[in-house]
Amino acid sequence: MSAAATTPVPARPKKRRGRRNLTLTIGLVVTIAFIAMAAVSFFYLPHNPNVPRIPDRLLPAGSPRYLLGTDALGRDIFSQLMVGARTSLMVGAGGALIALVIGTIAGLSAAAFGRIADETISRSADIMLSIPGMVTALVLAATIGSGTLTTILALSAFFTPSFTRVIRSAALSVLQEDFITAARLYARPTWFILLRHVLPNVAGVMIVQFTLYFAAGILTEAGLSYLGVGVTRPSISWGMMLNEAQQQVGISSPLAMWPGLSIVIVVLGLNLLGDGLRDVLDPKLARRTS
Amino acid sequence: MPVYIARKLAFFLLAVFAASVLIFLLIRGAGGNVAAVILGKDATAEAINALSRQYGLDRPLPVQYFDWIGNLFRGDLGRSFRTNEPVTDLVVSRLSISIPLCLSGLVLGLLIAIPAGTYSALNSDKPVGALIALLSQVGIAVPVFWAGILLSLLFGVRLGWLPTGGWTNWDSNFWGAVRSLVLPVISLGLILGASLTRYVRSAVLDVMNQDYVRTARATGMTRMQALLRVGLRNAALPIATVVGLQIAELIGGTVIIETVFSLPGLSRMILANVAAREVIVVQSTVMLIIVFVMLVNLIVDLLYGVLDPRVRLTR
Amino acid sequence: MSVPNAIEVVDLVVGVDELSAVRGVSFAVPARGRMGLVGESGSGKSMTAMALMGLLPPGWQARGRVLHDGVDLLTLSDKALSSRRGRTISMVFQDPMSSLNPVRRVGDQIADVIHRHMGVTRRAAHAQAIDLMTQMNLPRPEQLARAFPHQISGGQKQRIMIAMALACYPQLIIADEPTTALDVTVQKQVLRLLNAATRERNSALLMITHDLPVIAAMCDTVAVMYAGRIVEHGPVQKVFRTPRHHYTRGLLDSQPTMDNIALDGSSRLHSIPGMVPPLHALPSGCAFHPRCPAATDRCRTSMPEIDATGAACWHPVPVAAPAEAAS
Amino acid sequence: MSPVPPVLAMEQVTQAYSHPRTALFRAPGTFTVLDCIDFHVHAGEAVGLVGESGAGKTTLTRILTGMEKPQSGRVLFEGADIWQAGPAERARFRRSVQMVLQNPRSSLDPRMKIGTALLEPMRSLRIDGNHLDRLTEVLGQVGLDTSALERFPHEFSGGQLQRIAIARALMPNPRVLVADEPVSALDVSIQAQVLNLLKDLVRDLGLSLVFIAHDLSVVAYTTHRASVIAGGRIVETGPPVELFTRPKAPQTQNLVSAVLTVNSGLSGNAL
Repeated sequence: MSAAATTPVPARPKKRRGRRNLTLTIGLVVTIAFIAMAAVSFFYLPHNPNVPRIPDRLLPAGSPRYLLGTDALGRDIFSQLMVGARTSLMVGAGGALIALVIGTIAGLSAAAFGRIADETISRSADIMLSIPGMVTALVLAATIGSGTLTTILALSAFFTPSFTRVIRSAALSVLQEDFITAARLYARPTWFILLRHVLPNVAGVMIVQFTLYFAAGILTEAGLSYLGVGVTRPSISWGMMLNEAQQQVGISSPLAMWPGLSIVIVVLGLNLLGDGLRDVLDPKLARRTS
Repeated sequence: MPVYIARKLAFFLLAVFAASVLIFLLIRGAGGNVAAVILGKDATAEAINALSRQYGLDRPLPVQYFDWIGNLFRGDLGRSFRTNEPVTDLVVSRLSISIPLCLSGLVLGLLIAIPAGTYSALNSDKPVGALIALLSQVGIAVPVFWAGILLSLLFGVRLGWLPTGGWTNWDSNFWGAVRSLVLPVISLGLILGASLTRYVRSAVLDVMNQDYVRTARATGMTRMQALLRVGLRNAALPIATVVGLQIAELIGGTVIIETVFSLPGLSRMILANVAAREVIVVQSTVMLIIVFVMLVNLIVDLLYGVLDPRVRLTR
Repeated sequence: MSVPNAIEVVDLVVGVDELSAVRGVSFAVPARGRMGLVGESGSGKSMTAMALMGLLPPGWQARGRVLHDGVDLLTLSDKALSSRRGRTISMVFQDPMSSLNPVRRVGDQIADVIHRHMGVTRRAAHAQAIDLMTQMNLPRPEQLARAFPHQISGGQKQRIMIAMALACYPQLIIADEPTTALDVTVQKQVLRLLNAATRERNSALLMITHDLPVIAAMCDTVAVMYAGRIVEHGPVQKVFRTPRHHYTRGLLDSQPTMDNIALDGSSRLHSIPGMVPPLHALPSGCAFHPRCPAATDRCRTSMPEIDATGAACWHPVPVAAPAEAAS
Repeated sequence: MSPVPPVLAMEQVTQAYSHPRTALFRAPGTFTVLDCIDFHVHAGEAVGLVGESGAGKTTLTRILTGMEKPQSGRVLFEGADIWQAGPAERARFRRSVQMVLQNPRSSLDPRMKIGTALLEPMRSLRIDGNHLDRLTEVLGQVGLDTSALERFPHEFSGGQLQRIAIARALMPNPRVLVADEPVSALDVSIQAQVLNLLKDLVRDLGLSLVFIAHDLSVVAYTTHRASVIAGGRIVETGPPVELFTRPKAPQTQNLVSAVLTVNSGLSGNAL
């Protein structure tokens, strides 16, 4: 027919690229700084964050040897923040990752394996969603004791049902596409369709959701540790630092500033990253929630 | 509608049952011997056995489960191992703090989110809309306890307007009780409002792009009229769903805020009991909270049915 | 001028950021006149309609003049425009499934329009709505008025939409692909209704569609749009019988209807090669030149305007060779 | 009746689904989507299936292509029941019956290069041979060149994508092409291109074509014989010219009278 038939349609210039890029860039910079801080803490810390030095207690920020000062027991704040970043990273990313893996498997199964599987998985997710995450964490803390691992478990139990729902609905909309019908027509089995067609098409959603739940995980972990049912020393958490600051010196102390600010900056950074990625990876969703 | 109600009721009952089994098994299964957990690491075998027998912990699990559930239905939440006080008595006075706190927080959150979200959706291409969106992003990133700390720093310590913590009973000093709750409610409502704003904004954006809003404007409604008479009524449906889902998070926030402001509410009681390994008390109170959340969700679902004629008239 | 115009559009440009979907369009629909605006997806026909109604999506801008009832609609505030929308100018949309408020009874939705514009009581508005539904050939109007949109069929929904558009005897009614989403057997009934009801109310009709037979059946004049511009404009009889623009001719010849094909499967349809260009990559000169059989260097470099032939073309189709549609 | 069995046929196919429950104390009802359908296509023949939405076209297509098993009745490929067939015969059926779907944007995986997508049927159906030659050949048949292979679907227009979808269906060298509303999502000026292409393929490759549409004229242009389906039944079958000029069933008459043409419009008697 026509010779020009394979001329590709030129790509459309993206509107308002600037603002989206800004969101993405800020998010990326904050996230990288956060991960770097956590990574460096394994090799180098200005001081041992768990060893009290009573003579140096409650030094203000900007003191000669202590960048951000010391707490009521003379422990270096900045070193504690670095180790806290490590905890946030591990717990937030760990909880979100477990939820991502289980939620993806469950969500894809619910979408692809018929009504009974769907009803079972979706209703179980609904039930789990109405159990407050904090409550799960408390019960786990009461029974197996608090700690980093318990916190990760509680977070993943808390996030899995939401992940399942998001992945299920994303997968359902992919499964409605005609290329799935085509694949079924030439006899591709369901597992193949899920891996080769559905998974790549929901990957954007998965990455975005992972980032957002990573952020939510950091917040929840901080809350649990603030209550004293999260991580325990020698691990350090930003939430725990806030708790100690409040208990040891009262809320008016500037000690309550640093960990709180750290949480806000990192969580905001991750959320911005998630939103930026959503614009790039998942335009359908971006239009609805941006 | 009858089928819809029946289905939602059945699901509610199933959910409560499933959650109770889950909690029961989690506590019995994950923690090992309950009596050993309660008595701590140093307990002797005889002491553990004695306690087990006294509380019937040596009976088969199903028997213990149905015993527990049966008692729950009669309003008996069990007794504390240490003080032997009935849990029900402990709970009731605590609820008089937790429930007003939680519900006022929700109301305040909605009062912030609905106007803010709607306004930012309508002005999404203007700086004001972007500013609200940014503020809500920041609000989402602020941990609720930090918000509480900052607020009590400002209004409690610096300005001295409101108490930074503690509690007077409703009976002894009504306005004192109210004053104690103001800062906690504001912290809770602000943070909840921030995340709800995002949902309201996207729901309104979504609805305002629907063909039927265009029709409303094409037949003579101004943008504002279309929003108020057509848009919000339709946006209420997805917002109701989100509010239902946020209840679980709200409970988490309430637990933390009670700690920040040293309010002797239900969650403080649970925390104390977690620390003291009062397993049965934790089990019963936690179940109580779950039933509360599920009940709110049930109400939201039924409300959804009333709001949406597609549900009301066909199913 | 003997007949005032229901609407007159002068040099309309509609765009967002640097993209223009409509690039300088002028036409007029006389009072009680019936004009068709025909084009494919991306031709700018729907954006033209939205600009006339003042219902462009956020970020889109319209320039030019849209004269209606003695005012330029593009200069009016949302409030002033709202008092006209549904009263002097109204619109029927493509998808009746999603165009009605799902949580309000259809009778109330019609009554709302009457109540808003005609200054009558709710009760009277409701009675008029029922009356209107009867005129739209809707069965058992009292009962149907109490139904919600999801309870009635697509054809019924579109009749409700037409009732809402006609409720206040508008000077102009714009119909944007009003039958595309409907079943084939319902399409003709809805067109017939739209045709009769607009005539009875002395409303002018601007019919926007990709469907040439619909224009032929409903309209007196037609404007053919391609890539945001009108490429041919004139009386339907003239334009469809003796098209002067190669695009119009190509469209007519590629219709897979009995006009062009023998039913025994022996005939072969003419087809326009290539594809509709996307907005951001419009060809230079005449936007149709890459697909045009008569294109020359001149077509590639300079953009033709509509001339005495009624077509915007440097090398119009000779009149001596009538299009197959007229044979 | 010719002695050679039709290449693809359905005999007495009936399919019913159950309604969702609408009342608390009433059993959910069932509704019949297809009711005793007989339908066939011979080698090299183009047949049409016309009906309104909800008439049962989609279900018929799914059963005809073996994607759904009928509750009663048989689907025959070269005279043998595909649901009784052994693995080898089933594999041959799958290779020989290919489909073109309505929406070209949706029928190609946005994350898969055109080259990979075109090879998918060959890989899945385990067809050996020099696929590169086949790719070139098939792309030529639909009027595209091999530069398309390394591109992703979003780089093409709707008309081009429909050609690619047709190319994918041609890859396993099928005997029957089932086209479900292949032009209704395309622009008017592109529809004729795709219709002509399908017609050429039937003529040049000796393909059988099952063409499903809601528009009687489009079917008349492409096929030798057409069936009208309404309410899950085939109400009339015949050459398109017969259906147009002497429709017998009332549903056919409705479809014929619904057809608008430019000429009838210009002469003022269309509505």
